[in-house]
Amino acid sequence: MQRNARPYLDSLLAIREDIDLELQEIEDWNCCGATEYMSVHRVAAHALVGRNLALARDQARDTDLLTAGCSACYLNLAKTDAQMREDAGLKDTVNQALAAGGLEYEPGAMKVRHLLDLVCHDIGYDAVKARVVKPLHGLKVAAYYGCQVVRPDYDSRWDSHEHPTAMDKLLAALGAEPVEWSLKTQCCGGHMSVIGPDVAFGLIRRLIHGAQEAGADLVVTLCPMCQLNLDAYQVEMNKHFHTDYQVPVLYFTQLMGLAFGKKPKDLGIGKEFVDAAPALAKIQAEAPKVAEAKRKRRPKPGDALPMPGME
Amino acid sequence: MAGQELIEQDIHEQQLTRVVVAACSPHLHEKTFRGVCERSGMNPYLSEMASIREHVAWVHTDKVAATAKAKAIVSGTVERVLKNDPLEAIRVPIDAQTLVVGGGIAGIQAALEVAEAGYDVYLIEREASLGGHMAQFDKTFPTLDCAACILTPKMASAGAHPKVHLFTWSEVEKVEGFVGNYTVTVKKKPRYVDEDICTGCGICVEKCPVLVVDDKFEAGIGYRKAIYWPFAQAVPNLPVLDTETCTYYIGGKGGCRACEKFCPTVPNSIKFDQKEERVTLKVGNIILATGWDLFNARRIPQYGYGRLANVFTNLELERMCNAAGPTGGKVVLRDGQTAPKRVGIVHCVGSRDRNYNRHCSAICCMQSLKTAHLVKERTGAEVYNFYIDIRTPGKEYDEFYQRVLDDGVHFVRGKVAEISDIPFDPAEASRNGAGTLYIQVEDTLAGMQRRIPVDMVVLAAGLEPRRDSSEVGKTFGIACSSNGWFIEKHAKMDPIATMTEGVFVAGCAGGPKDIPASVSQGSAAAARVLNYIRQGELALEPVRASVLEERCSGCRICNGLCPFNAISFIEERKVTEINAALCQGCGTCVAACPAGAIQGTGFSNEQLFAQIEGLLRDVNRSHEPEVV
Amino acid sequence: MSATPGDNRLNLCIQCGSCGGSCPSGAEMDHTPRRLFALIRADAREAVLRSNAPWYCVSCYYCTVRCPQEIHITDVMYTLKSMAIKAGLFHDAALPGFSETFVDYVEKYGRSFELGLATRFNLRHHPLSLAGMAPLGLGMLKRGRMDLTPHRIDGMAQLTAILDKAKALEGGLQ
Amino acid sequence: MSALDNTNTFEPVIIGFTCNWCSYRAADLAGTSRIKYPPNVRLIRVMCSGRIDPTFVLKALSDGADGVMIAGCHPGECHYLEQNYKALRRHRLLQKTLAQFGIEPARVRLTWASAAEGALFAQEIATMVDEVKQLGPLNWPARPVPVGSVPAEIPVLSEVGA
Repeated sequence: MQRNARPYLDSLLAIREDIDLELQEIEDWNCCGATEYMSVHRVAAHALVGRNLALARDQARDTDLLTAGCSACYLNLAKTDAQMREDAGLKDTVNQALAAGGLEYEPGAMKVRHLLDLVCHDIGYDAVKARVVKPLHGLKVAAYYGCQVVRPDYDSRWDSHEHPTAMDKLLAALGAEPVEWSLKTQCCGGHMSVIGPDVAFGLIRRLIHGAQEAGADLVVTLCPMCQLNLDAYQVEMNKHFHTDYQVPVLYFTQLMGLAFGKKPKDLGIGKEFVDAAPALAKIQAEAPKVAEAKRKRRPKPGDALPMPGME
Repeated sequence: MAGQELIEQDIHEQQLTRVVVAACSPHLHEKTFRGVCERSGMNPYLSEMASIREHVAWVHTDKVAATAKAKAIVSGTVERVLKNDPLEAIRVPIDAQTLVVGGGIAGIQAALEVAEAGYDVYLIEREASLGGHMAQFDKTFPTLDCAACILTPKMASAGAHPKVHLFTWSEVEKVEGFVGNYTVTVKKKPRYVDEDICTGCGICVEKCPVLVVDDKFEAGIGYRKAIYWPFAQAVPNLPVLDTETCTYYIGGKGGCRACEKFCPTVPNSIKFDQKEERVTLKVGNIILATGWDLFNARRIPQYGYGRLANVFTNLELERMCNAAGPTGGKVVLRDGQTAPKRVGIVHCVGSRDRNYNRHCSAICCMQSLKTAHLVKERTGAEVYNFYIDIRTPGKEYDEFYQRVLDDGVHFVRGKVAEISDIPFDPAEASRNGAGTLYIQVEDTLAGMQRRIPVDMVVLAAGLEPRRDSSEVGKTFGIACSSNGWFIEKHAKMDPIATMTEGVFVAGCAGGPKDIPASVSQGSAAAARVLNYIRQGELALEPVRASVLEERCSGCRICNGLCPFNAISFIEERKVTEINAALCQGCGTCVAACPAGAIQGTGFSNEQLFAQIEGLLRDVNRSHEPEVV
Repeated sequence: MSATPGDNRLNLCIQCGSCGGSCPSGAEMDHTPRRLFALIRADAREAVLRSNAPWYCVSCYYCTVRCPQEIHITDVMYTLKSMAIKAGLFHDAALPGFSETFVDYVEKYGRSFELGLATRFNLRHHPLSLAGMAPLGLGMLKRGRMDLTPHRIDGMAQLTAILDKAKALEGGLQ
Repeated sequence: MSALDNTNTFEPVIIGFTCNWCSYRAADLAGTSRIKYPPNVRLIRVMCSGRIDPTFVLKALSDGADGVMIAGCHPGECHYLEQNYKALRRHRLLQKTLAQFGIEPARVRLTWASAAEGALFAQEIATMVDEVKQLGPLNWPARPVPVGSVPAEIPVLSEVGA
């Protein structure tokens, strides 16, 4: 987070006191291997992650929560923990490898949680709402979850693998208006942006176009990789397709910071490739007139057939 | 000479006093061999079966160990049978009245068969009318007869038959007793319409100002009033008032009352103060035909049901195709006007998928083929069926598939991955126009990923057990399998009966079935019940507990143990007594009695101790510790 | 294959294609996952290990959560990749190249290093496209979002020991 | 002969008490489904797991069984409504009592299997056989006490029923 996701880190540090979140960085963490390491050496990939888990367990002060802001880091930590729990043989092998570095990890010792999960489910929407001083009224946002936070979801932390609602609820708590769109958990292209840009550009265009069609002023992400692909590669994608999409992509922590009244600069806003300033200018002081409250399904019969409800 | 005759011959020639048959599980042939003994003049309960097929031959591969186990089982059974006492079966009279639960096609068929034979039937239906799911259908496969045309006469016969006593808008609350002698408590929900006075003229429905979406009969694509008929051909032909939407009830019993005002009967048929009623029925047998629930397609968010307007369920399409339905039989998009030009039908929605239901819903392939045919016939649209396997094993079913192929319906072999309203790229968008839904699928036969643009999607949602099947099962004392369908006595040889004597299952309550199979099961269940009724009485296993008064110390440990209230304490003599009619023979009290005063016929301590000894006769006890 | 969690589920595959249909890169694959499973069953080892499919996998896990037979498809893809590298059979040298370059950085520094990763990967495999991507890299630098030099973790010796041991153990498992 | 010497070849004998409605039928189903499991368990059918008197278990163990399996319908699915809960309570107490005899609790296993769970039942048997193999042959601390002369413990056991 120190580098390419600098704005994510800055905004998180800026809001942590507001949401009563005490963070402690694992000293001397190593890379989780993303999806690449697993492709080359399976056991070593788990050992790589195992080192982080073991370091976390050894360094943790009064907590067993281990949080990650990145989808891949989160998934790898959760995966190694879950697979070591399920597979005694793997647990054994990984621990033998860790022993070579004087470490050991008992699976389950750390509860691996994504940052969004902690904010939504532990801190809670009400606590977040209570800290809001500048609600994001008038801002239409597309919550984008990507793949690896909600899938495969080893410990059933989310309401859906396909159409989750946690971040939408969080953004609504901040006063913004989450738009309904179908691409919430579609792939951002992952590493294809490097190894097969044509594939990635197609996926990025679809996401950006879909968000724009749904009426979103900006896309909100929970992962540095997704942010990078949608933001930095949006510019490349525009060149590739000769298009001119200008959909800014921010982290949910940055929007939390704005709603909590922090200065945009302290939240790393301005470091994005697609300028977020025009979108953020839409934030109004007043809450927009809410469309009439939802009533029990009793539409007037016209020609149209009634729509089935979501519940 | 057949095996049974051999045994009979041996009993006579060798003057046998006990018989052990080492063969299959007693659940299969215990009755058979007891019959052999009885025919030979032996008490049938002096025979036992040793199960060396299901429990040995079919499950073990090590022949030496399996043979040793088989010998041990035989030895245990021989030791046990020596301790068997001659018993008399318990004879119970069979009440000639029958309870049928569920007024769908299976239940109607069962009730009519029993009634036609001249016996009284109580037909209980939870909804306000008979008919079940079949009443919602448009055409029936493979012949395409109109469902209403073949169902309505049956409903009318059941409604009019002097021997069929109809309880609609009612549920069974409690069942007590045992085969031949059940006492059933039925809850009649208030209809707020007096059944005896109402003539079914319909003025109340006409005058009611409240229009709401009809989620039940019209599957959510049509409307009804707050006071309404379940549907046009409802039996009984009486409206029912929905207090959740009626202005009078919502407003805290004030206002409106239009139905009452315009009701022409004297006295007035509208009864706002009608209360729930309870009726007690005495019956000898029970047929459960409680049907199924539709899989909730919202559980698969990637198919978009509830989110994307033009994604429909198969049940919505049934109502849409029906001439009496909300669109008058026109197949249209959610806007109610536009006929679709491209329609995708997705098979196996919620079926054959470990994330939802593992079972095949059995009817959706044929139903989807029927839908494809009807949509093609009515709109001329291009129709795509997305399937994993096409299953058409019924009579004339595959011929129907051939017909649909001939219609020019497209078949894509692949489980649909997702349905999206968002085009992949601008080219796709401009090719297909706004409002297109994209069905993304791997065409497994072509070996490529495809995105097929359509205007309308029909999801073939599967059949699920009723959401309350496990509670209903408990009420009637029968079990559900792990996936929720009622368990039959034997999957092949006795698919109608259950483990509980006198309780039978027909139709989809036991698993997904098409209409012919449901009707057959309704008839079969009736035949079983009529058989019992004609016998007049039934022989039950004489497995019962009884107290040896001279041994009973009056400690009362057993008193709280019986869930059937068969155990009572006689204050005068300070002993416990067991009512044989109420006792079900579980033996829990036998095991609990510290004085050994409770006897369990058929499973006595002596029998079980002997069996344990016999089972362990071959055990080498050399591992006993040496005494140092 | 036996080291993959859930690999023994492969014989449950009913060839429905929900994996191939769900895959964001399904259209680019020579064989969809479904077809790979059929090829595995047919013992077509070389065709499987030469396939580009595992390399196009973006680890989105759609196939895994949608599979009606609960086959851990994404994990199987990882296994196929490592098998292909070991067998020296892969469709396009560029694809495993990225993984190997990435792994290389992790093993040297303990962390990944975007500038080096992208540069080295592209120099090796797409020298011409590097120039096109340069503005993106410059943009990252300008915004303080990319390091010019890789950062090496302190416990590098420890990490190396762990990874060496793990690889030795993994080798032993084969 | 010590237990350690014959763990590899040791084949335990286990008596399985099954109820007529669920677990015995699960065993039937395992048979009709041809599901394979180890031949070490010999079944006795009773109408309900509630019929299983703790003395049956003691009898089996003292007559040479290395373990006893008690199988009933799943909690809440008892054919006799709730009698399997009584089996559950007795089993708890029985394990405690046996522990006082020096007998490992794993030798008396309680399990649930519905009539539809042939595969689960077979799996349970395989697991138990493995566990008892690990434990080795049952070595009574003294010579087996003939059943009928253990009354000291029996009143305690019967309290569970109350």
